[in-house]
Amino acid sequence: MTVEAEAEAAIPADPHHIPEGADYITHEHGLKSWLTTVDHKRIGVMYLISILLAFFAGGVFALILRTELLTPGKTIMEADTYNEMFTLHGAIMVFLFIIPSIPAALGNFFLPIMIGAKDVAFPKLNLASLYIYWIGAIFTLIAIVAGHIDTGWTFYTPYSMRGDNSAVWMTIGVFILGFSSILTGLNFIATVHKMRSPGMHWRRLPLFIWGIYATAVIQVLATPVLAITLLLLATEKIVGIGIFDPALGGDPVLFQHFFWFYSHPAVYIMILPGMAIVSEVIACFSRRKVFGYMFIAMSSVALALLGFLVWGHHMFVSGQSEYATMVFSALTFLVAIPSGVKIFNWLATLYQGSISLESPMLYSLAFIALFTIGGLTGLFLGTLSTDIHLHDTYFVVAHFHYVMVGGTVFGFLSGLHYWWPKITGRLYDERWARVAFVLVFIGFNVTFFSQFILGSRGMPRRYYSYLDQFQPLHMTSSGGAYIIGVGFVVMAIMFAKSLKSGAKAGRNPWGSAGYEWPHPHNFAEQPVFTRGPYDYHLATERELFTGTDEEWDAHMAKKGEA
Amino acid sequence: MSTEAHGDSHFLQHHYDTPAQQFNAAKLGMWLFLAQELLFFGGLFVAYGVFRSWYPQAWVVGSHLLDYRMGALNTAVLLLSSFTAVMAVRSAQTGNQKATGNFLLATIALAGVFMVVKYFEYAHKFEVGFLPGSHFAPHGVGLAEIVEAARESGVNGVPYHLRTFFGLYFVMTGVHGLHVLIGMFVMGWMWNRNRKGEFSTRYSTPVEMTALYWHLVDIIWIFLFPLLYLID
Amino acid sequence: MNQFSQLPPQMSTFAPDVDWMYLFLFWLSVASFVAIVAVMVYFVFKYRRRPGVEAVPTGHGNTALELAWTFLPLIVLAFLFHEGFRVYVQESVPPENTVDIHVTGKQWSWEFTHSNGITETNEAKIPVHTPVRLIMSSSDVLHSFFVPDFRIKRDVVPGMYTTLWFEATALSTPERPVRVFCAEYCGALQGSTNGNDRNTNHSTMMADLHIIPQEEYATFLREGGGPPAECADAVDVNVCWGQYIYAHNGCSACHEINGEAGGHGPNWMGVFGEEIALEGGGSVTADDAYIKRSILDPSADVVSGFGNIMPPYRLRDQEIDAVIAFMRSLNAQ
Amino acid sequence: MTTEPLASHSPSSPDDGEVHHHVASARRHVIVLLALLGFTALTVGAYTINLGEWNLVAAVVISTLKAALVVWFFMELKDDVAFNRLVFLGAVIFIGLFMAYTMNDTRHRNRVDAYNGARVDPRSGEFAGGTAAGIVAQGGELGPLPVIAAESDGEAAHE
Repeated sequence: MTVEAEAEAAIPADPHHIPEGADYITHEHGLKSWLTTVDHKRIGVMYLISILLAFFAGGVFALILRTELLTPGKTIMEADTYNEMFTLHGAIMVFLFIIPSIPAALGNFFLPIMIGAKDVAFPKLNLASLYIYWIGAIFTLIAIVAGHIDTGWTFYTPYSMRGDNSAVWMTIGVFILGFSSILTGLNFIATVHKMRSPGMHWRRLPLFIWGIYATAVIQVLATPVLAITLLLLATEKIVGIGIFDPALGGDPVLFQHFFWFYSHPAVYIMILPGMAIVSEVIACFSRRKVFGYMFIAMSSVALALLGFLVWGHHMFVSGQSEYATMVFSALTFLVAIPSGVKIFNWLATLYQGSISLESPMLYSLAFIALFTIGGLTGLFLGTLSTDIHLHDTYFVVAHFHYVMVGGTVFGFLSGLHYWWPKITGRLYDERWARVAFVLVFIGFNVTFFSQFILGSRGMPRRYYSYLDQFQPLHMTSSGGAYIIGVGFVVMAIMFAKSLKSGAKAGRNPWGSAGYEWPHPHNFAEQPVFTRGPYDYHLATERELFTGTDEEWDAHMAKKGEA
Repeated sequence: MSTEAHGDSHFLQHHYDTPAQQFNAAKLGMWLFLAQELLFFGGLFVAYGVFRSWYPQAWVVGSHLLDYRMGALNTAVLLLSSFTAVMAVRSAQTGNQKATGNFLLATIALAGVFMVVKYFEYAHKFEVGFLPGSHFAPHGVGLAEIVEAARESGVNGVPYHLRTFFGLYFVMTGVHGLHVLIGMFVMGWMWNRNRKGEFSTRYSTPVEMTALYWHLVDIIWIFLFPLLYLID
Repeated sequence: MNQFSQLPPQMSTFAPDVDWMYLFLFWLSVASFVAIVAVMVYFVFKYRRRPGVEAVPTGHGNTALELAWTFLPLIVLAFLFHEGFRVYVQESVPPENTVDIHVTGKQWSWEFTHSNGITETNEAKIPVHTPVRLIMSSSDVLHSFFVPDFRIKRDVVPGMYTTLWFEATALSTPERPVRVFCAEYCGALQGSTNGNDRNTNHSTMMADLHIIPQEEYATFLREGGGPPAECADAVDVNVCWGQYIYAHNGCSACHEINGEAGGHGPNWMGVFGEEIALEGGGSVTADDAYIKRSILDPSADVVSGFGNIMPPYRLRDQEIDAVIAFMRSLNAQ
Repeated sequence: MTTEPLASHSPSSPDDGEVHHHVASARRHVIVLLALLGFTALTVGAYTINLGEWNLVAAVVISTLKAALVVWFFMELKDDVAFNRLVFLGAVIFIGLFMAYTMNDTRHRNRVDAYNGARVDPRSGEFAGGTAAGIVAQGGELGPLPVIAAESDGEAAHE
């Protein structure tokens, strides 16, 4: 053995090396190669599958709920079963789907690529986060199977002090899921700070990265408070330490402070990544750098920080002091500013662009319209006099679904359609994608706009039964939910067909100037960035070419002839 | 991509270019982790603040039921352990493998002393019924202690919310104690890695990160001690 | 305007102010939404991708424009905060000389105790054109006292008192009382089978406020309540009154009166005067004294086979006598 | 920095990709330790001489100083990059926010309306429903001092 060979052998194989001609999916085979991988792309894909499963489960619960609400009184189940169903719908959608959705799945896949890094800063920790997520999910499943968890996803005391111990299982599950979120956020911050390639300075950072970065800040600073809250809750339930339970001299309103100190910023964990995707997609499909780049980037950071100051608006009628209510109301309005800045800048980006309307762009434009409704109805809830009437009614339900579904889920779908060819290497059927979009868009508005009207008429939320006068609107809402369901089935079939028999995608099917596109996987060599991610006028013809490599060769050959 | 750096730096992971990049990333990651630890404990301090302001008498009497001499002893022990931890880091940075191991062992030993003192404190409280919340049932010596503590603090009666004080006392010191145990475990691991010669002047990152964590555990106690033991 | 905005009828002095704010926000939102979507659709159409037409590079943005749309909305937002807070302060500070009513929320009923000591369950007499203050607490979990017609809401929290005040502006009719909802989730009995009835779970935890003339309320405070008007012609007023209490005070949620098994509490038919076994051993005769005790302090002697789930009910002696008369009448059937 | 002489800088160039520690002298660490122990003694001393209201302030100020010493010297934030300092400071600020806003509520719950948030109905002296039965039974926040005669029974039962 030569000295060189010996030295070679001593170095462990580079887990990031992908041989020529293979891709990240095919270069290794078998379940074990996936479960032990530290490749951020594979981890991202595993997250993607996991959250889609959670989304499916949460969606099924939603349809069951809407079916029950077709008629007042019993339709298909008893009151206590209904209460379990909406608890599971909320908890699964919030903790298992929407919080990890964009950051952990798409963020993991694209963050290192977009900044020219080989991987995130701590790849093993990244894999550990995924396992922690799975363990948390298992505990949540135990809670579902073990019994009767009907506290709502907010676990308000003293109601959560009663009943069996399945609430403790759920609490432990969410506690564990929280650490997955914290570690992912920590990893991303370190990655953005320390792993950027030369030329990738802060003013060139793709807006997707800015959004994920702002999200990560909240994940690290807010989630531990959820952890301690749940720890105290579980301790209270098992031992009775007397902090939240009034029967022991504790304060149930204090629990709400603890809970919302995390859960309000968590709303921004959910929405900021959606906004980040919209910024990418709008730039790509307008062929234009995002207008007011720095303002959009800074508005993400501003939202992340302001998100910490307004949690008390969930407690305007809780019995907290009037003084606190005043301060929280005033601060709440400030949140409207950065949200508005984003919307205005997106509109300005469209101006003088070259706009095409493929499915990712449709979802992003729908995001703008729906998020506008979500944001404007937020004004009703920030304004004290109207909030008193609308608090805890269907108006609130509609408002947050407009933000979380019309916003985050539409943003997520936009990103999923946009990056699908990059992740899977295949194209999907654009016509069916548009059919699914139209169904989901119409179904969504039918479902939730009727809930605004229900709420302003005084229909409280979390109601199993209701007065007869509300029935027409409830039936409309349920009808809309079924349309959404059909839309998602169409979309699932469309994506499944793409996986099975979709045409091979080129390197850059949308002709984007983004950094993540022109290379088959991560950058083969460490890149030196010389232009911004949206500088279409500086990108080369090769970078923007939408076809496959073979088509490019043919294209060049033709050019040579000419 | 400096392949020559990879050649003789087995500690350098493949996705990093230089040892400095790897070190800086690790350090930032650790500080972020400590930030979340702070927020985690922060919640407990908020609960403490709320109930102390609501039930001042319970807090004064409760504090008098804790032995401040034991608390002070433990404070000194933890401060000393922070010193040995920082000396372990220094030894690792200067390549003194033997001293690194010894200082790590000293830190573990001091952490052990802390836990033993804690054990005696807990044992006494369990004995006399100073238990959290719904289990609060002082008897025997405990009753006499309460009478004495109430007299010392000028409170005329037994505050109902003593149980809340002990609820928070056990949660705060318990969560802190758990962190001490985890710290002992991690330092034992570091001691073993040091014994195997994994650290050098070029690479002592894990020891440094462990020490950062240990200092944070110390800082939490620096606040817990006066807030729990020293209330008048 | 109101039918367009879908708000409930205005029954309190707060309602016009709240509705004004609601409609202001509504039209502000409509205008903003239409403007944003119109601009978006116009741009999408005008700058649609056409061969040979390239996008114009963005350049360095426009700082003046950015600052304008960052700070100009602040003016509107400050106005919104101010108006909302102004009304909120009115709602928070009751005037002097209110009529006070104590409200207790419990799973799943509302108890109203008037200043004469009379307690009404799931319904309450409220004087019109009079500032009324509710002093509220809960005996178990969180509830929220929500009256859409008054535009008021406040959580009812165990372990502390919260208050609400309002002034009703019109009389209610028996057909359409002012409805109270519980707006804070408070659960349902596990394995509940009669979730469609009143007062068995969060969604049916309702009460009716009867807005009556001031003189009528004054009479009520002075002379107290007797059997309901519908029992005036009954053969046995007490039995009728007892049945009324059974139906309106939440007894029917758990107690059947048909002699069949089922329900969360003992069946009332044929129970009076019987020797019944108790949970944890022993037995007792279900006489007047036992029935009274089990209404006022249900956890004292729980009937064997049933959980200790019944909350105490604050009924007056005459009302308890009526309930006993009703139970006795069930034996005769 | 006045502490500069205590630290020895690594002489090699900063951009060779290697880690360059500021290895502090053992003497500095000893001085910091002694300061920390001194502050602890001071805290205990302040406790034994009663400062009344100022006890809490003294305890928190001294603790903060001690924590600052640990963070600045032992954890070497002194020589660390600005962003790591920001991370630490940010965490502390957010704890402060959390505490300030929460206590803004809990300390002011009955300012606007005397009834609002009061744990005891001031007119009837009655405790709000759902509170510990024990508080009601004992007639208030303070129960009677226990009778010491029970002591011997308790001891016997325990041994």
